[in-house]
Amino acid sequence: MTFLSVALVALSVAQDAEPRAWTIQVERVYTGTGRNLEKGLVLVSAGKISAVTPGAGEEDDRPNDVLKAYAVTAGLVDAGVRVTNWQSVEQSKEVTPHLRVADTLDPFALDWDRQLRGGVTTVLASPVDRNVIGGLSVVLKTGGPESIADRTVKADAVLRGSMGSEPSAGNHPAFGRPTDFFSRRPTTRMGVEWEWRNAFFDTALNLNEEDPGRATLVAALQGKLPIFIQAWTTQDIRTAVFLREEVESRPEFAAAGMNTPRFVIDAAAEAWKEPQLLARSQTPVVLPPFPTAGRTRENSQMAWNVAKVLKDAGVPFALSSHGSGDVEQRLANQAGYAMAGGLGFEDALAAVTSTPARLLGVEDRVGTLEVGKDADLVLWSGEPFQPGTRVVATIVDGVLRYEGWNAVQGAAIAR
Amino acid sequence: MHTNVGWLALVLAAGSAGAQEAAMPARETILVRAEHVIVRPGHVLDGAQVLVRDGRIVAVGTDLEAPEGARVIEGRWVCAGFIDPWSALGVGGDSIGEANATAATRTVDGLDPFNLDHLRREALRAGVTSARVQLGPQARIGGLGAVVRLAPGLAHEEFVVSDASNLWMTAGLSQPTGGQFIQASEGVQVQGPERTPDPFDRAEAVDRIVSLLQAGKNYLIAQNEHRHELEDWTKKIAEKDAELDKEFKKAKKDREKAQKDAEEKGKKFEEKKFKDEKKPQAPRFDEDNEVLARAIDGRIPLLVGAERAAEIRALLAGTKELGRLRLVIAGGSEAGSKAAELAERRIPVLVWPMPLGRVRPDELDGHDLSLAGRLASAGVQILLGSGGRDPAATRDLPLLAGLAIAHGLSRDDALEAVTIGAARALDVADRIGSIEAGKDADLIVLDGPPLETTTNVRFTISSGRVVVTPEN
Amino acid sequence: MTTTMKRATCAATLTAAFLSLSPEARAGDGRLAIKVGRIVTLAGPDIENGTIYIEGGRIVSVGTDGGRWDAEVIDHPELTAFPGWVEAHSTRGMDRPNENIEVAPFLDVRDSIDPINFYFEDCLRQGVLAINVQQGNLCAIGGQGRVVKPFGLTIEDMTLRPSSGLKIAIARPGRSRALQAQAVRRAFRDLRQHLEKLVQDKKEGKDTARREALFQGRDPDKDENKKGRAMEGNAPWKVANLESIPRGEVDEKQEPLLRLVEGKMMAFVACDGAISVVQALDIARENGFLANTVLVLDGDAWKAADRIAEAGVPVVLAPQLLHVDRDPITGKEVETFVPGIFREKKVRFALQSLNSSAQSLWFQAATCVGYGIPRDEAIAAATKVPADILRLGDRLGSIEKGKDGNILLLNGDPLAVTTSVQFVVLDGNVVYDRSKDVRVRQILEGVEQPNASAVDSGDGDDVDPHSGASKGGDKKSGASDKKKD
Amino acid sequence: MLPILLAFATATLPAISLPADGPLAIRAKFVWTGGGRVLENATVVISGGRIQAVGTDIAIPEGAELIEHDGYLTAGMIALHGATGAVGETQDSTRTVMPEARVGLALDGRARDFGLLRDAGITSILVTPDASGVTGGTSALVKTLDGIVLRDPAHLSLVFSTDALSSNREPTSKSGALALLNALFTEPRGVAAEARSGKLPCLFEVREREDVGRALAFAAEHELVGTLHGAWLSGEMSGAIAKSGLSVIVPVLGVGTPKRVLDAVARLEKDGIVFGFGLDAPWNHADAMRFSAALCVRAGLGRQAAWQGLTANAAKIAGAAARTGRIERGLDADLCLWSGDPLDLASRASLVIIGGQPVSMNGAASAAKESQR
Repeated sequence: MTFLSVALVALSVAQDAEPRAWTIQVERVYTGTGRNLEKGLVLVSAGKISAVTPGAGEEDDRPNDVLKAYAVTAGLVDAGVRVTNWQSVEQSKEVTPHLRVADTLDPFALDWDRQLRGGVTTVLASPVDRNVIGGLSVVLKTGGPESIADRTVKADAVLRGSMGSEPSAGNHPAFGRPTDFFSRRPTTRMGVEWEWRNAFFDTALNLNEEDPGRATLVAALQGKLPIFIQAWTTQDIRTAVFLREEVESRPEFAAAGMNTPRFVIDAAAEAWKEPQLLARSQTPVVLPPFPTAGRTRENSQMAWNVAKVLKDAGVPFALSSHGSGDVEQRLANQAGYAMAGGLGFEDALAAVTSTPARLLGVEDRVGTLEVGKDADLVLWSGEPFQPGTRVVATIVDGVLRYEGWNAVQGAAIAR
Repeated sequence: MHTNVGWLALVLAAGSAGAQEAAMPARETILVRAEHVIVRPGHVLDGAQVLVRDGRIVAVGTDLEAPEGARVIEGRWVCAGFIDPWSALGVGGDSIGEANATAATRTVDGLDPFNLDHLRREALRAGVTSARVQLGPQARIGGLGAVVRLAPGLAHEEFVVSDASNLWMTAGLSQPTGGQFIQASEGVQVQGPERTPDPFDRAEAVDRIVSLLQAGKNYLIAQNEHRHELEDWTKKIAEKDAELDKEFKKAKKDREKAQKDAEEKGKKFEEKKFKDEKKPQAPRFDEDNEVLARAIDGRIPLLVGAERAAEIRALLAGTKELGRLRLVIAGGSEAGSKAAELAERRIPVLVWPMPLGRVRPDELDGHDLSLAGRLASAGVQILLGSGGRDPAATRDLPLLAGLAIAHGLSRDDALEAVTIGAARALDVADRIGSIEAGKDADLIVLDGPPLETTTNVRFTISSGRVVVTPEN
Repeated sequence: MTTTMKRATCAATLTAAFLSLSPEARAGDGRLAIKVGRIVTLAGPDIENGTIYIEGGRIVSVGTDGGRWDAEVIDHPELTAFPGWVEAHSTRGMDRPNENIEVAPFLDVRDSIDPINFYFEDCLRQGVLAINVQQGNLCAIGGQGRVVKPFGLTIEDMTLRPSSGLKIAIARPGRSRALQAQAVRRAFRDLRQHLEKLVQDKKEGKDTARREALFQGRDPDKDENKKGRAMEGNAPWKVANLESIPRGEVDEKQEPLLRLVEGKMMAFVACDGAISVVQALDIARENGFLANTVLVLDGDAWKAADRIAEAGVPVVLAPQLLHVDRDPITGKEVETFVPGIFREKKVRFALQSLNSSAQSLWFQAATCVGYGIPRDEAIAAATKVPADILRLGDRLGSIEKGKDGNILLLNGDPLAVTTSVQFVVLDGNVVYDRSKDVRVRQILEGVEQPNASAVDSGDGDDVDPHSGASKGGDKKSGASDKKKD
Repeated sequence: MLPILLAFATATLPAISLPADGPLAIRAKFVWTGGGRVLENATVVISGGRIQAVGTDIAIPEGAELIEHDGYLTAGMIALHGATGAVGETQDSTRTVMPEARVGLALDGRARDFGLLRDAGITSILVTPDASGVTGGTSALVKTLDGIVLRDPAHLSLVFSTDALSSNREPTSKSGALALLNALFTEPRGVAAEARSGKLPCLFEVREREDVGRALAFAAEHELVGTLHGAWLSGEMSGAIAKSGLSVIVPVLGVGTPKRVLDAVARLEKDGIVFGFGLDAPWNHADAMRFSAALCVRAGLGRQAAWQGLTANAAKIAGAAARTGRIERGLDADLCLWSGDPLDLASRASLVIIGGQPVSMNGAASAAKESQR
């Protein structure tokens, strides 16, 4: 049907690879720096934001291509995207710190387009949580050349691992002759936790010289490399925090100069139960998608006011959709749900842009709408994060990577 | 929110969504001039023309002039559009996977004109204009097949050439798998038999087919009998009525007499009620037997997928007495041994000339590209099809035919197999399959002889619409 | 179809608490004045600082006039009054949505609806005040649905309209549409043969039908049963001399189907794709019930929008408003915004809410606005249109004199994510007060309840109509781990 | 000298009984040299198993037997991927890294399957290790007659597709597989060292475009040369491939292959990438390779490009361009006489010559039919 072909036209628009000079003309500019504009212009050139000025652009005489929308924000940043293909995690060992998830990514996968449609321009891609220490995650743009290397914002950005039952799920003791390695992997929460401690101590006491992952663990323990630990439930959150405090306090680590690890709790659904613990230990968290009926994975319970609770307790937090392609689960909607839970708009905006950017150490390039930063921009049809508002265009590094197509008015975005 | 809406209305360029149907080329009056017009295989007119109007071929000759305003198409070779008698293009993937159909299940209920247009266009560009599609090609019973046109966006009547072209069954064993060579295209889930059938399964499958046919036969007989009984009954009733009117007095006397006799004999008098004679009961309606009966009666052909010699032998034996049954064997990898009987009983074989490799040891021997040639030279009528599983395969029917030719089938036999031969076997020869006045205008214009891989289709005309031109 | 006691009980405890929080609920005489900052009537312009009077469960006036002494007054200048949302089709709220009898027009969801099901509680919480509960799609011809209110202890309390329509499915998992269409057609042919046999037997003076009727517990001599009636409706096929048959002698298994063919009952025909739509419309025409047909769409059914428009039947859209296709050539995903198609083809469409507690009809309407459907049309698709489709247009869908006294009191724009239902007035009674809603606190603030697990994981009613399989409460978050393309 | 008119030759091989090294002349209507040249009514002189002369005005040497062919004469085709003669012997499933393994040693040169290849006009085949491990060892190029070895080892096989992965042994992940491959080249020994030095080309087994990307990056990092096999859409990355200098083996394109894939092959030609065709015999029919080429030609690939992919360029990719693949003085006499246009599937190899020896004339009968038509 030509219906599709029309939609295709819209897609093909998103194919031009050259960064263009844009003038973006909106009713609202939400910079994420607290300084917002009514009726403003955002100018883009050479893939960077070149100016943010008030004005309606009528008198504007630049040769730029003009895009009009209701609002513009910085491109969204999702610090919790799961790479859901099983070939992304090396299960022949349960601790594989040195393996790079970047090597497993498919630049042609459809997930990138889905993220672009949702306004997400930067993600932290992490392996499936089948390993205790899964490896090195990568921060990359969702739109760009069809090569992971060319899209990477920060290689080896964080060390990714998991607490809880997921790394031990499916493993089994061997009765008689073991048939595969699943029989020598941890089968309990405590086994998982022990693997962590074991890896840390071996590194501190230098018992793993041969281990290709040692260098990575050293960097992590010295705090040069943030450690993202998945921990859905209170007990796992506590375990993670206590593990860190143990590393900070034990002399072995001090002696080796490896007592300053930086932890980030990922998928902390039950963070609302012990905000003080997180506040006290200054542990930032990444929240999982909001469940629609209370409980979510690991049978944890996530209250809709969790974001507000953390905000009030002064715990830095980011929201995440875990990379869902579903319309109602997209990151923008997660921000909306957080607002439904009592969070203010500016805080919601920060939780999907500047905060995750900071947690990933890429705040110098993305996360806010400021002159000199990457031209990663999202154009909205209305007030961002409202279900009645959609992403009408996504720009990555100055390239229009997604142009929404409107069933009713044709092009969703005016030029 | 209100402001947003106002803004939307204000700012959004009101370019229409343009959700119109793909523009289907209109029917035209067309005069096709060609160096060679293949009316039907073996009958070629040189320097001839074909006149098309209102979707029909109105004239074929060597001295036709273009009427006023007619579109003129020049070409070297012209022949009827190819028919793929064993295709999956046009029927929904769910139907292709169907495993529980009955004789009365209609493929036409599973047609999908909404998807795979890109494959239709490719097939048209290769010269294939129509195809027989079949629900449940892997199932024991696939029900009624249908012949459809491949041009996208046709209205139902034009899309469907025949909504009951045949009855389909398989004799237990699925087609040979082709290794990497067959790629089932997206959205098509083909479910063959859950396990590789053993010889007993095959025998059982053939028995099932034969007994089904028997049931259909009995049903047919019962129906005919019932028709006669009914006639007799109505006649009898009519007579009695007449008699009663005519001889009312006599009847009255008789009655009184009978009454008296009864009283004398001290018996209870019983009135004779001839009208109570039961009206003969019609045999219970059974939709499946209805269809089987039609097949037994030769009103629709019965296509049976059978590969192994044992199945074919059993099938031929089991259907001997069914004189009017029009059997077609599909697959027939090992039909060679029965070629003589097939030829003698005029049972066509629908061959799948697929270059299959050695996937299972027995397959290479079973499936051989020379099959078509061998059967043809033994006098068996040959049809060629693309296998009925992968919608994309229909495009390559001409190439498969080419392989059959390379391995011994004559070009004319091959061409017949994919045009008029297929049309005859599927009871659509009155509409498609050859270039004759009165038939639907499904024809192709080529830059070389048909079925040569290096020949290109320049124009494809489907029911009077030019659906392929060198430009598009 | 029996209720599973375990869940019923733990449900009961909670619902009991739920009822007790609204004493007004039993103020039956219900003379009520609702004074609010804004009234969204959906029947003309919004009214600022207006008052709605409800008497005897009906709206008697809507306007800006001052107080009335004789009515109990709810005064919330900070709130907005909004008519209840209407769910045109739902397979939830039942003990089990499917019965594994292929042709069962004689079934009635009445026997399966569970008044204390959490689904209805959620509906109230989300402001959905009328739900057309239909059985699931695991059938050829399923049972009769029923339009209910999300409040009431018995099904009779809840019922707005009994036997609202038959479920017909032209799609069944693990079965091709062709085979399914065959099954549906067979059902109608059986009906016809049954009727013809009745007539024939009557001619031959058999009384089997009569005996069967008695056996089924119908008295064929009761007056309404005694009189025969010639076949009505406009089916292309007719059974002659049907008037010779006392209606009471028509088999109860066939009777609802006869009513459908005679145009006295609606059909909700489930189509999981464009192919099914073609079959659905054909079958409806063949049996003369096109005029009382509603298509419940899913999958790529929108591709048959032209045929639907031509047939002029209304549709209920799948909860997923964006249909994602793979472009056959590039392999890229192509999103199609389904409501946009039907709007353009001028087909009346109603929205269906997602199977979740959080994203209800308001969310669907909002999404439509996001994709460019004018706000009033988007809202109508979840209020007026479904009300009309369910033949309840005179009672629901707007705040107008004479309509049912169903009012939502919202703390903001009806389509804003930050807005929530503060009070629900149903038939003039306040039946919901968010400030006392236990489960809201639990979901919003994580206040654990003793039977929390039952509340959260026990969404046994949360059923996908297509598979009949139960999606647990964690389905949505599970979706985020969907396998990569 | 008595001319043997092929058209009337009987279908049995002894009909033309030549001493393997006795001079033989073939005069054909069309001669495709494989160098892109097409000669009309040209003659090819063979002796000692090699081609002595090619041309339109060649004096037929004394005592040479002459074959007149009213059709096409081409070099024999070369199948670039398969396991003929070594079925089930091309991978040790318990070991995923076995670079030193040599398929050439597992080969049965007299396997019946070679006959099927000869009959189809295929005179050499590249027998390759299975892709079910990280590396299955080295490939070998052999003739389809008596297992005559043209090149062994021909390539070192390196697997970048998910075929190398398994759920219950290392590696289970792409990253794990890559780690193993990197380990192979950190301090390369044996064949790895040869590959590193550029002496031994590599056979990069890929499937998806992402695999191609990973393989190209790997080749660049370790400065490896060779060829990519298995990716349907490799043509869509022809830009990057052209930069890398690698060649491409197009996997078998079956009935119904998507247009997109065929277009991708055409792009290989446009961007000047050397490519050949794989066959994966015996799992695929010997005619499948010519079928693939024919599909591409119908979709717009140049006729000569397609044919060179089946012969000359295939020889290049297999590292035997100096021995076979073209009709040129000094090369092995691996030839094929066709009943008609070799790219028309309806025509057939009517006489196949390997090393100067006629090895198959199964097509003679149908050739006769053709010429009478």
